[in-house]
Amino acid sequence: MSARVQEAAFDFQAEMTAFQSAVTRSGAVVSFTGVVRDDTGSLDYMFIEHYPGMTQAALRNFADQATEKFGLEKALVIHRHGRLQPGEAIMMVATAARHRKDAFAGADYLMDYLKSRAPFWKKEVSKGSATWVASKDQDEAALAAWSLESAAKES
Amino acid sequence: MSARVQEAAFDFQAEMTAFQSAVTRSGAVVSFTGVVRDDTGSLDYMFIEHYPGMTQAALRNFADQATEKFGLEKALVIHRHGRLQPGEAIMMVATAARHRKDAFAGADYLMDYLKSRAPFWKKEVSKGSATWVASKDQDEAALAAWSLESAAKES
Amino acid sequence: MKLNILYFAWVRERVGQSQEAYETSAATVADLIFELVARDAGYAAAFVDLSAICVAVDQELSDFTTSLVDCREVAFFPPMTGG
Amino acid sequence: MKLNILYFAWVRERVGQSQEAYETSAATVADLIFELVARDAGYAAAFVDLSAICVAVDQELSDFTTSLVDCREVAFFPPMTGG
Repeated sequence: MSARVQEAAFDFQAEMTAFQSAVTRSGAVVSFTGVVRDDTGSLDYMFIEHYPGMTQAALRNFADQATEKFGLEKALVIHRHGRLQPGEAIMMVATAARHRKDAFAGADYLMDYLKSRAPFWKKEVSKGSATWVASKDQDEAALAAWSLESAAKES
Repeated sequence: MSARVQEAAFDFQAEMTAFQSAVTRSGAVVSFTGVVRDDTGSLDYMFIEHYPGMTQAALRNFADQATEKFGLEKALVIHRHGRLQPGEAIMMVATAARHRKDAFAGADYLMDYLKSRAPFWKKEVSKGSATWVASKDQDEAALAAWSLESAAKES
Repeated sequence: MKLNILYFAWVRERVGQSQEAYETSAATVADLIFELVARDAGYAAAFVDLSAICVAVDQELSDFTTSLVDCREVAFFPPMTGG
Repeated sequence: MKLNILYFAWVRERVGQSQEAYETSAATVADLIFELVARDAGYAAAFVDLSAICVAVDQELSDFTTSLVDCREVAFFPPMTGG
């Protein structure tokens, strides 16, 4: 279960090649890639600040949680920080499981955690004005839904 | 929205490079890869039969449905037929959407369709004995759940 | 009318061929199946459990009540197991 | 006790620094915040809306009632927006 925080771009293709070649028992591999969007056409760049002492451990912790919860054979999280141009990949997640539903759910769950529990903050810089991206209530709601699901299964 | 049926292996890395480079509006890209599993350690190979006149149109149709239902910017389906060794990729799906939940749901939905509505049949060949893989009730249930979800949203 | 009938997976194996041209006046898929099972033991074995048989009429997933009027191709196969 | 306090994103911008060593006898995170907001307008602006403030104590996500006993590092920041 590996997790990496880095400023440099990552090579999605090389990461997936390594990930898939290390998978032996899984019939299902899911990947997610988050890309810097420029909805208004005016974004100069995105700046991602993070909490260096905490991010690596947090990512590893989320990957371990997802691995246990969904019985994943393998999970990978890579998240960048620093300055990113529109179109650049911000982060990626990959999961491998015997069954496809677990691989999908594991990746989705990891994303929900990253969105609202990993210590990263995004700032959008456009024509000299800079705005911190607001967190979304729907991200919190998405995360809460996993707890409800667990509670329902246990009852 | 592209769909391909082929006997030859596909290059996941090259497919994803092409897919991602054609994406312009989407912040979220999801991929799924299905791999031949050998749970018992005795599988010689898997043989996938298909209905040539129908598969290409069926795959394209599923990709178009998923695109519309989840507002995807782009969707890709590749499915192989013929003889496959354990560890080889059987098929892949990729989706791109503005928001991650749509990209995940689109890929998951496509997989549910492929599992029980696309004209492919798998045969496992082990030590000279050949067994057609039985369809799973849970695949039908997974597909039915999407209709229930749509009905719930409309009501 | 003359139909092209296709068989896949274990339906193909039991029938003993992958396709055939077949002259029939069957009005529906169900009528066609009744004609086929009367032909020989292979067809009877292929269609012994109709809950395990799927059908496509002119390459569209259909059911046993589907009309064969103007149809050119019928395919029989077990539940699909792609993905 | 001497704490290392870290600030991130707009909390950092309003406070005007990214970290500081700070001597305090605050028993909880809430006590610490009350001390900080009394220091100057930058801190007051950073903590004006406590519903928008998250805290990590020794790099674990915590809340305002968390004890600072034996704590070495406290970090304040807005809701996280990774992914």
